[in-house]
Amino acid sequence: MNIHEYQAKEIFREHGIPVPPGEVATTPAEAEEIASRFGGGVVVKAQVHAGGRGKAGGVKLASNAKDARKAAEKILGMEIKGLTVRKVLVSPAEDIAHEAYLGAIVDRANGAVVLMASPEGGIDIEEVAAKTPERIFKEEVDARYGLLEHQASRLAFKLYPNDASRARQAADIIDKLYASMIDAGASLIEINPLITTESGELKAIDAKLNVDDNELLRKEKIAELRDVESEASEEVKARSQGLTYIKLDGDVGCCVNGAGLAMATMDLVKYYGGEPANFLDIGGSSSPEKVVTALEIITADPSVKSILFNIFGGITRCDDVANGIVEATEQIELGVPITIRLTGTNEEQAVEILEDAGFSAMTDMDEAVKKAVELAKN
Amino acid sequence: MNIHEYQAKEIFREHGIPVPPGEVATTPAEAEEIASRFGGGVVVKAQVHAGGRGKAGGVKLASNAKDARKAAEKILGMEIKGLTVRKVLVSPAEDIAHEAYLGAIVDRANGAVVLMASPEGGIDIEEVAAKTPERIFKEEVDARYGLLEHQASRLAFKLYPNDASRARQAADIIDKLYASMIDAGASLIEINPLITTESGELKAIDAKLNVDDNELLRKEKIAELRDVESEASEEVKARSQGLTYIKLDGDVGCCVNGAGLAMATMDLVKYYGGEPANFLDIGGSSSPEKVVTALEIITADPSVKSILFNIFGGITRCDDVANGIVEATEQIELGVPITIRLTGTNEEQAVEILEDAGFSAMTDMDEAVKKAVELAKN
Amino acid sequence: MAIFADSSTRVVVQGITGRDGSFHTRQMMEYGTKIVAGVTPGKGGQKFDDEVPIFNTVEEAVEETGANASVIYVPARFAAEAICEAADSGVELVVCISEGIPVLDMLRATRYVRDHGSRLIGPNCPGMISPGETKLGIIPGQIVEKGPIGVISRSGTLTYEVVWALTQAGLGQSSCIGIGGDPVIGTSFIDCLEAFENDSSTGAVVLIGEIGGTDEQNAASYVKEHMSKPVVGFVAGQTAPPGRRMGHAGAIISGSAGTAEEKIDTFRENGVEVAERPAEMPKILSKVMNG
Amino acid sequence: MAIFADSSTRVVVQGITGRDGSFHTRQMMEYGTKIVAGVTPGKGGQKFDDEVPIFNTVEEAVEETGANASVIYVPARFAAEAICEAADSGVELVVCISEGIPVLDMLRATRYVRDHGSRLIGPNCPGMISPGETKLGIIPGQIVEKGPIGVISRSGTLTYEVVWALTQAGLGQSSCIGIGGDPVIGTSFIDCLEAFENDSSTGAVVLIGEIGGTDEQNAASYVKEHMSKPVVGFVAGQTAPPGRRMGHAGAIISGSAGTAEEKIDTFRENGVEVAERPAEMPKILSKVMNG
Repeated sequence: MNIHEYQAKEIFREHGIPVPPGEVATTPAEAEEIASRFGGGVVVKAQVHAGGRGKAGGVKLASNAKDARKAAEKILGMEIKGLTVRKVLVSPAEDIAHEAYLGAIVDRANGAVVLMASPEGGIDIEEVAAKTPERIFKEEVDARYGLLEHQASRLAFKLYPNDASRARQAADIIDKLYASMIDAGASLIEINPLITTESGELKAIDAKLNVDDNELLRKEKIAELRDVESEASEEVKARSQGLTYIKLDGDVGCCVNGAGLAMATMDLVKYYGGEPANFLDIGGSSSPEKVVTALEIITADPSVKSILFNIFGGITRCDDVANGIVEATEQIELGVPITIRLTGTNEEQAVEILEDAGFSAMTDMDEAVKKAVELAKN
Repeated sequence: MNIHEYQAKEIFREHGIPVPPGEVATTPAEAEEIASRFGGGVVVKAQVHAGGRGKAGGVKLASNAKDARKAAEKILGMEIKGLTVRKVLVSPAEDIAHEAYLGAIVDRANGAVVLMASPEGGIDIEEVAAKTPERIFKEEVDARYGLLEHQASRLAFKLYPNDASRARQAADIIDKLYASMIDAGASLIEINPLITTESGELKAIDAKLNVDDNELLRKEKIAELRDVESEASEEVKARSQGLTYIKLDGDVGCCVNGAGLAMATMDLVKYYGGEPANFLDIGGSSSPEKVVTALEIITADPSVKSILFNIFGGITRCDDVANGIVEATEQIELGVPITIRLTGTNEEQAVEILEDAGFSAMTDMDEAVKKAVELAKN
Repeated sequence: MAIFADSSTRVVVQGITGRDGSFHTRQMMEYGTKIVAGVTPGKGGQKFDDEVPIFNTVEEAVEETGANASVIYVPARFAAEAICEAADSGVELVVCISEGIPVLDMLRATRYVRDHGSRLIGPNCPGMISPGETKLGIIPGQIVEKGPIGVISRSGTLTYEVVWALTQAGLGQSSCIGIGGDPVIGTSFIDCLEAFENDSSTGAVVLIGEIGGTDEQNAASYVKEHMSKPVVGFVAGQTAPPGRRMGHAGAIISGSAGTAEEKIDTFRENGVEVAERPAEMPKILSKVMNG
Repeated sequence: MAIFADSSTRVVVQGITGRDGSFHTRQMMEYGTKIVAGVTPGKGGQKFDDEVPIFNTVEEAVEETGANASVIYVPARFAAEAICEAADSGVELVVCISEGIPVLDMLRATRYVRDHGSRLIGPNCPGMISPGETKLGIIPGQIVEKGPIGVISRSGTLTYEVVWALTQAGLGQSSCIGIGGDPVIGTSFIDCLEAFENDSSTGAVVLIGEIGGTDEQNAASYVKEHMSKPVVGFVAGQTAPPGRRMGHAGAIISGSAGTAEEKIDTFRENGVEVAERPAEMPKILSKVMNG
């Protein structure tokens, strides 16, 4: 789950990481009011779950409250990577002497949290990683011990080798960043940039925090941070039924059980000359209701020209899926042709159910995909 | 550092371990008042830093408030192992269906905290350990992971294999006992007995908690629990100067640098037919002031008939010790003969200082001890 | 022959009385798996289906029945602890089916398992099956067939798809291992490759990967350096939208974006042939095994 | 020859600019120890006594100077962390002089050191000296003499007393190791016995124990089973009041009260001769070495 910058900053604040003040506005008037309270220059930043916000024009400096209003007018309602900006964060502009990068991530290769720091902050850190990897310093955290003080200190002294005061501030921030990560159940946490002000203070100017979805059950306060409005509505609907849905650009609507098979199905659509309209995993134990929801979501997408079901019954029972399809078509007008491939657990019953309802079912994946692609072209 | 039962119970309460109510009285009237508020039978227990409290008569049942007053009258002021009882804990008497034992200790052999549980509680657990060791169950805690839930559960099911309800309560208590140990910086923590009431509830009826002295600097709230009144006053005084003093039964007052050498010196006193009056370690970096305090404590003990200094100068400078002796004898009337053995760092200067002040100094440990023992016999 | 588990493996089921646990225990027993014990704290002393003794703790189950492998079906919030309990009780092979375990929990649990010298498969995986011998997990028994192909996969149903294609083509399997799709898992592709290389009953290996991470790339290098047996790969996710899972931050560490394209290229560079479709797998396998 | 450290050992001092650290660094340098670096966070780039480079971290010190041993003089509240830092930086031998470290911290630190393959001596110990070669810690250089006796002790000044008695009697030492008096320490009697057994320059070993715990008893069994070289023991605390340290709870676990009497008996039962007084040690040593 993604949370907004202003939410991540609130978590930072609770953990004692120095963060400049800031307030959220949903209207230009609010932005002006906040800016006039802060006085002086402010920065207005789109709160949206998409990268490349700056390049897209979602971050603007304003030298006074009037300008802040204008900036907010431009940013609010803007679309960034398909998501509409509904909130902006207004913060006082900071004097910046230096920008560094601090981050932590679960590194699957080592099975460990890895802390990263670079004196080249503020810019695209991936570029630093690609071009000058020696400017990115790392500390791997042994989960048995947690982050040890000497590791935080070591990383901090690599950032600021000749400045003990900043190194000590950084060590403290690193320690608190790691604590924030653990407490929030994050799989990724970043401060970019971590600035040094002209007077030598370190501050977190931007904040990013991705929460491991598996943590949400036990992290109630974090789960409440979900901003449903800022997410695609079909994805929200899918999640509410335990489905995973991601919208894509094609026209073959896919409904598959299992993420791996879903991806392989999409690949096969492409292989046979089609374009998948979505990724949709109905998961393991699929009830008829899930299938109904899945079909509702797929048919609501106007670009879908053909629907493809691909089910390999293991835990998933093919008859459940067949019942779901029949049920759904009683409630919804599909409007586009449907191709159904089912094999595995209770395959025979499923075929019977479908044929009784006037559908035909296939057992070969390639054949089914080919047909669905063809149907989308007509 | 030892803390009292009522203090340990307060720590238990803070961690959610079920503990019966209880209040501390310092006078029989207070005990009566507390008992009458509780109503019904109470138990009155001496709060004193000594084992074998029960056998010594320091724990009494009282069926009403009047009896509680009488019990407190008998217990308050009582001497148990040389320590005067100044406080009693008054608690409602509990109905007891079963008594178990729970404890945790730092096990030096394995370098780990070991949790112990036995269904044979309430009695002398050492006896259980000696006679029926198979009735004591253990879980070793890997410090890298802390106590894992399955360990607490496993230990709990060993205590109550046929009673899931009690096992679950016990697992929860074990978990909280370990947390109490870590939070308090304890080297030993015990619940003996952990009772089961007639209605099947578990409760901690007695509580014991020894704090690692090295934790006191960072555990300020725990350090405040020290009950100076209940400790031997010379030991308190010694500690305030960074010395370690333990009163013994003999007549040769010993002042040594280093615990091992101090013990070896005491052993040698015994070997040559004497009896040490105390253990006194003046520690590593001994200033003259420490030596003055040491001599004040030793001379305040009326059973001391001869004083023995044994100093092997390493970090300790012999001249510092010599200066301390000279300084002390200017302020205090020793009243008994003093034998001084010094060797190592700055030995020559020390001998000079002592001789200038009219003392003689030896370099051989055996000779010095022999002489000190002899002087005590005269 | 097989890897990790065979007909002699004695299995304890953690969470045997739960909905999934009881269903799949029966499935495993039907397949022939030696289910010697179940564990549900508080139900010690009872029997599952009047047959399998239930214990309060894994330790007790191991002591009483000599179980040397465990399959875990407990809910996500208890699963990491169940893994640790199994390892702590001396169980050599721990197969965790449960999905939804927080990754931070798995960082500790995988360390714990390693510190105790056990092997963990999963979590969030279909488990493993050694056709004709034993099944630990949920892979449907009817789609497999005893034979010379070792199968390793990060996926669930995609594995079934590939295995079913193999079986239909007459290519049976020595063992099929679903290593799980979570970011942090107990047994890697390389662990399985090594085991298959040393397993005399295995003639070739199928490796089913996905986008994300660098496990496939590492496996490819391993194949080139250490494997004498042919390996055929498949990678799902060529059309998957980038940046939806771990984002790019993973790339800062690994220097890899983990795309399907990158993985397929690395496979080919290291002598691992790649099937473009699951259905293509049997043909390529036959080719590499005969050539 | 010597054990654990010799004239080639390259030493970094953690806490070199502190009161104790600077004093003893000079003492070590005077004795001939190769002090190649010091560490004080925030003082990196400076020099100690215009001679020894100071670094912010141990890692940097190791990288820049090739230090392979560390001596720690930092205050107790930083000491466990300093131990971990040294181990994490690849230092093979870590000698921690600092006293007053909470035992719960040491439970983690000793594990950490083991997980990183380093050796920790101490904490709360005088360190070690290999006469004529090197000194890591605070054992006075003037009381030792090169020779064939290995010395191991839980104590500080008592060690000096015994070593001085040996030196005066013409019995020089190969290495003297103060393992420390805390309940949880890095290197045990047995570790040292094993090293002395394998050290060609050592002819006999002196083992100085104390009341409390079962380390001496374990050492005695080890001597009987594994040592060809004679070992002479001493145990301080025959007259110490019982129950003042760990109380009796330790006995529930170990089944031992850890009294001096018990230890002396166990020594004798296992063929370890025991000196009743420190001054007796040279005579007994001469006897066992010649007989």
